[in-house]
Amino acid sequence: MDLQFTKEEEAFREEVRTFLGENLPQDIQRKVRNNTPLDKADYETWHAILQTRNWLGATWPVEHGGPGWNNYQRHIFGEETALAYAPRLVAFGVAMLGPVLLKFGTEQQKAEILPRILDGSDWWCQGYSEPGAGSDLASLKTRAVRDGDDYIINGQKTWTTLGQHANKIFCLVRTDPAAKAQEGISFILVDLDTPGIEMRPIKLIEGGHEVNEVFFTDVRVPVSNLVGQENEGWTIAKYLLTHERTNIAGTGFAIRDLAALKVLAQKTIRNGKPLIEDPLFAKEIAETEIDLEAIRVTNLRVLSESETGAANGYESSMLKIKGTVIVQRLNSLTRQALGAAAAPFPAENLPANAMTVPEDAAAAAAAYFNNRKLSIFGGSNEIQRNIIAKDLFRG
Amino acid sequence: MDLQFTKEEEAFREEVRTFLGENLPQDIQRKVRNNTPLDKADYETWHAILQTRNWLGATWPVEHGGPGWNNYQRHIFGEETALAYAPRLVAFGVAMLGPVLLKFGTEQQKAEILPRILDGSDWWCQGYSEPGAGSDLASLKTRAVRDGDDYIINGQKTWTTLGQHANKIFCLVRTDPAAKAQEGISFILVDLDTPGIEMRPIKLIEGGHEVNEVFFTDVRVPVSNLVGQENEGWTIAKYLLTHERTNIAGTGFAIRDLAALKVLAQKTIRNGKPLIEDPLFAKEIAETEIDLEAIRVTNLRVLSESETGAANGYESSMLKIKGTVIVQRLNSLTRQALGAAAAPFPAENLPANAMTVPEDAAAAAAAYFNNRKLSIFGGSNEIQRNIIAKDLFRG
Amino acid sequence: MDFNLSEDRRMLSDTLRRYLAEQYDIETRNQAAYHAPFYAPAKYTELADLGVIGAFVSESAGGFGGEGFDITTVFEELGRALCPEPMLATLMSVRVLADLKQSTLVDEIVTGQKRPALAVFEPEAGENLCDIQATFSDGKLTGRKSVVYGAPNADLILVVAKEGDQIGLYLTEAAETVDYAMIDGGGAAEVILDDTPATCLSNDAQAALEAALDAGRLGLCAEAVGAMDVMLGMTIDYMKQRQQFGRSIAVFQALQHRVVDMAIEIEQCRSISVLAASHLGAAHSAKYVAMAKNLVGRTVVKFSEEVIQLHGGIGMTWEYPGAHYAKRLTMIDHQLGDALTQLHKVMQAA
Amino acid sequence: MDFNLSEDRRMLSDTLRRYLAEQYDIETRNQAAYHAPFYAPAKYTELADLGVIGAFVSESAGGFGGEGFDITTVFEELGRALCPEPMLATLMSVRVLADLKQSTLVDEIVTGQKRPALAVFEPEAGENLCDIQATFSDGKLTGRKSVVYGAPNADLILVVAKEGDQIGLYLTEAAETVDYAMIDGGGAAEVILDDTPATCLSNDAQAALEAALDAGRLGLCAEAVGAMDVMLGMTIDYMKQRQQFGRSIAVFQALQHRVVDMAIEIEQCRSISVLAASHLGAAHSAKYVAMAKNLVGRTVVKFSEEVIQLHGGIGMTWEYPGAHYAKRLTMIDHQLGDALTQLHKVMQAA
Repeated sequence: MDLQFTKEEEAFREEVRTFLGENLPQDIQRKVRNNTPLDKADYETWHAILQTRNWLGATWPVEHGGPGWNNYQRHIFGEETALAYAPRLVAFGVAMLGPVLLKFGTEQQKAEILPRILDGSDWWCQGYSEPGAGSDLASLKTRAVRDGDDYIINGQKTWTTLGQHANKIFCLVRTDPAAKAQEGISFILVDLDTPGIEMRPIKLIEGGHEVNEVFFTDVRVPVSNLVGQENEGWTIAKYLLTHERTNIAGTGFAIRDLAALKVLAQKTIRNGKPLIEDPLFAKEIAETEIDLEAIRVTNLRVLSESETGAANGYESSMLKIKGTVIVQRLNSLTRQALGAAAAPFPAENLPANAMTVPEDAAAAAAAYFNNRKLSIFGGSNEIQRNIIAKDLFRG
Repeated sequence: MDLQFTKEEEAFREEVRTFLGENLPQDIQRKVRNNTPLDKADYETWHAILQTRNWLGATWPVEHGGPGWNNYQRHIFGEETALAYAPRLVAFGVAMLGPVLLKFGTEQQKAEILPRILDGSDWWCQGYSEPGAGSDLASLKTRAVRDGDDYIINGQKTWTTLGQHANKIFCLVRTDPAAKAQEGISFILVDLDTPGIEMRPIKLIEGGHEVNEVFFTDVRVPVSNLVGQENEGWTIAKYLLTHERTNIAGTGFAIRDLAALKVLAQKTIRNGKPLIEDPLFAKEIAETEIDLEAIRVTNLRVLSESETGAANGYESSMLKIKGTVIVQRLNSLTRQALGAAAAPFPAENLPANAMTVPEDAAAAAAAYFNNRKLSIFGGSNEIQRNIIAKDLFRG
Repeated sequence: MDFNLSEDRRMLSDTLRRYLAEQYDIETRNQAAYHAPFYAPAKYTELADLGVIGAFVSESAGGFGGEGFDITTVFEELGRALCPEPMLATLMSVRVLADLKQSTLVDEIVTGQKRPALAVFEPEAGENLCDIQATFSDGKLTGRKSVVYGAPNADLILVVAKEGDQIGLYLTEAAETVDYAMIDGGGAAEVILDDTPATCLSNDAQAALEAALDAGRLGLCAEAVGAMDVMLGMTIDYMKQRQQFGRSIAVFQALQHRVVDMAIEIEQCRSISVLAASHLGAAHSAKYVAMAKNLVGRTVVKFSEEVIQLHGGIGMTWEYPGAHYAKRLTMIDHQLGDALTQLHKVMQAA
Repeated sequence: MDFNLSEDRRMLSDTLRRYLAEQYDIETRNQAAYHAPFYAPAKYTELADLGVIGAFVSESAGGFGGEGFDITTVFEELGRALCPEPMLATLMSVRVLADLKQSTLVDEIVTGQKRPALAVFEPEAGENLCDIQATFSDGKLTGRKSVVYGAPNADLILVVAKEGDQIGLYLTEAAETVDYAMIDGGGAAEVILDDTPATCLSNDAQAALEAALDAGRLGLCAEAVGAMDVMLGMTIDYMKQRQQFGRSIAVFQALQHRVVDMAIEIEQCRSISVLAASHLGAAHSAKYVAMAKNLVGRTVVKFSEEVIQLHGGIGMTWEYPGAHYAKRLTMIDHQLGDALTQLHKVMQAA
């Protein structure tokens, strides 16, 4: 038993921390801290900065321009970037399509597409969910019909995150309508400039625009855009869903948000004294901190097992459920800490002299509502429970 | 809107209270307060005392020896007896078989059996559940086969409460094995002295003996012991399950136990001060008190609706779920309040100078474990949720 | 014992339900709720004409209601319709003015001629009126009032301020305000007082204010019950219609049981609100109101989270009406003292 | 980073698991646990022979372990087997004696020749040693010690008492005890001291005692993890086998999801226990132990309630092994400070 990171890992952490201190632009950091939506340019700037160190393709092997990190390093990098209020990486190109192409892509696809992900030429988005197929991907209906050297795609995708900034989309489409649910699905790459594609914004509960609907009407895509074999899409989708498990628990965000909550509860005066001195509120903080300490270790246990290949299939579901519960509870406590002052909307509209709360807490209620998505997107917590139940009750 | 009881109802409450003050034997009251199991004689004594005022058959009409109370009076009586630490009535004869016979029994059955319930000649117990049929009564397997003027019964019943004191049992038995689940069941009365019956105690989690298994081997029972028609048992069982809804929420017990908990938390020194001054414990008490205030009103709302015939079917399920949650939470807090001192077992074995807690709290942990039954017996809370869900999601 | 509304209240309730259902489809509601002045002035006046404001005060004070059940009757309907009109501000204002015998102002408010807002809280003064720092002297107010409900476009702002140690109520029509929408819709403002001229209505208004705030809390409880009732129905309808894995998600028992628990809690909230309404203004009024607002506060947050979760992605969208119900319900816990604050009051009263 | 047991500990763990599985079927366990002396003296000695007690202290103090992970390794196995032997008393006693350099006593305990109990708490003195009222003067102890684990049949009773303001540790073999079974099995006693002759082991034992109590808390956490692990498996097996409405109840999703939440919480308890074990005796040891005991305390109560509920009537019976696991788990929260008490420590340390 040894819960310490190695000296090398600690040195790596120091290196990441120093890099972030020196290179994370303050205006971007401030937006992240204040829950202000980032512009497209902010993401591009940040990706380019990371790429100066080959840190953008965190899961990629060195020969394709990645840093060649192990699980622990990726974990440390994720934790440190969260703690520093760096932007979340836009995962679709780097963390999703990249690994898929590395495993299933042709040499030509790798050569053409991978460099454009790293240098920012392409912004990929994801076409998985459909209005009738959210957590239940196997029921998707978007059709791709072979026509000579092309497919013709018709259908609708939804929940396409940051699609408004993208020029490319990777999709799951049904290529064999006769096949059983999971079969007959293919994984295909589409240029968003292709005629017949329309992207419409979906406004979220708190007013933000981060997801979209994408409509496909007779969209013609060359067969060479297929990744892997026709009707092999489900295999790829499953690979993708289970591939990237680092930071699934979001402990970096939780550690950061807990610290910010403590500061806020210290500054907030409630009933004549700092809120943090109210034992009932302090109880909530302390319990959450304990839960967080536990999941940090759970996370490390899973990391260590997956490094040695001993990880169970359902461990990432466990991290997802408990991790989102903790982050959401912190969001909720932060919202709660503001009392009546949580109301103004949008928070950034208020002039400085009329702000009701510290700048970095102004959007706390919006952030709380927005983060209800954490337990819904990426396989809802109910679906995760089903996955674990299947394992527990098997045999 | 008027949440007040009428003057007549308040006068009735006063009458009950005075009666209890003058007539409830102190040794019995003390046992109830201390969670000491009652003897058979205690129950018989208490029933006889109530019968002096015709209060034993609380739901019975006057002409059969009942008091002719309305819902509110039964509610008040239930609450006051709980508050006074009077014993719970042994329901099987008075509250279960009695109403069944009044509705389904022959004149002869009424004339023979009802008076013997009220005068204590007979102690009835219930033969419903079977090892494979708990909440799922329709799957019961005990068989009654017609043989001339008799039935011959074979099978096993379980969870027979206080069967060790009984001389009679009413049973659900399968009379038509070919019929579908709920059909082909009959309701039959059996003398426990009949050859072929064996009663075995079931020791409960906390060590008490209040339930039993009953084994039937070729037990011969006259056909005249049938209540209602052959194969009509399910109708009777349903009538019985939905008939007696007063006090299903157990608010009287909750009010009583909350008051006792407050006294205990005042007396208990934890970390150098009375436990009740610990805001974290006080929070639990206050929240439970609020929940209790709410269910008291919910209870009155249901009473008022059932008095006017407007009650929904699922309201008693709601009262059952929330009522047991509240009582069980109070049990849990009482157990918790004792800290390390909750351990001794059985609590009454300790000499007075070595008691670790006040006499009335000594068996708190045992009572807590025993009362886990509340959410299991009488249709588990999961079954109650299914009933409500059926109503909510109908159509 | 009788849990039915009186004939008058049932009529008001029916009228109001019909009116609100006609007037506030979700687009109309959102248009009013999120754009200045964050309500629909013409509809506010119509509500006054329907007698909504008159129901808040007793006959002797110029209305025709004034009891706890009058308040809950109105607010339950407002909650059902997710109505953005600033009736909370009006309720509290007209109650405090009636208590202070300001009959002219009461009449103007009841008839809808003037719309008031009550400026109580400050950035560092929440529940406890004694913590208020705004001051009145020489006919002028100085200080800062925060999140004043209904202040945008209000005709009158009633400001709570201290003169010496006494908590008084002052009327101003000249305050500088910074208006904004609230995250759940409806308007509020920061009110900046800097030697702002004002009239003293009472220099000893603490008791009247506490009572008015409690009336507001009771209104919020009833509003929450109404909104939850509607939201439960919407959730069940959605679950029946939503297909997943080839079946309506309404058949999944794990989800059903969660809906059942929500339904039970709505009834508990309704019961505790009825209890608080029956005690309003009588002995232990403050304690019962605190109990109600605590239970409602505990419930609305969990309820809204469950509602969003059970809807999946749809519940996260602005387009879906339920999202706005969920926001409103959550933010009710933020108004006039949250569950934790109320629990402290209950604990102190014990 | 490495979450595997060392070779030595794995051997101890395997040996212990085999031994306990052979020795403690549920009838044997219950016979020992609920009848005086509430354990099985011969087995206690065999456990000592297997090295269980030696694992509690370091080599320099006469054992061959003494680290946090040695404690958790042993107690997880004790928990799995629902072992009634009074090892908690032994653990705390031998740790405090080792700290106080009582090497003769340590040797006698490690080898199983003498069995100790540690008398700390009093009817009005729980977690805080400063509240202790028992006194030592002129070679004699006076006071009352409550719920002294393992006291029935113990060879040595170590009594915590004050001489002046100082908290010391005193050895007596002459105390009057009232022995009893605990509701979850195993023995304890009330110890009545009335000018009882005793030997002073140290008149400044507070730090050593706090450390020993923390070792005990860590042991309880690991015991809970082991017991929950077994209980989860029993529950799943039961659900698969139990038929209702014509189906195995394991197919009911509402029940499945509850089991999943239980499984997740077991892993959380395991993690926090590992964390506390890794810090035992180092900086912030007390805080991590309090965190662990808090999370375990919160979890065991809910876990036990769920286990009983999911079993239906069967879980309520004495005959069913799971009932005894559920009682043991619940009562772990009562030992050495419950979740609430631990939370106060965490809040104070923050």
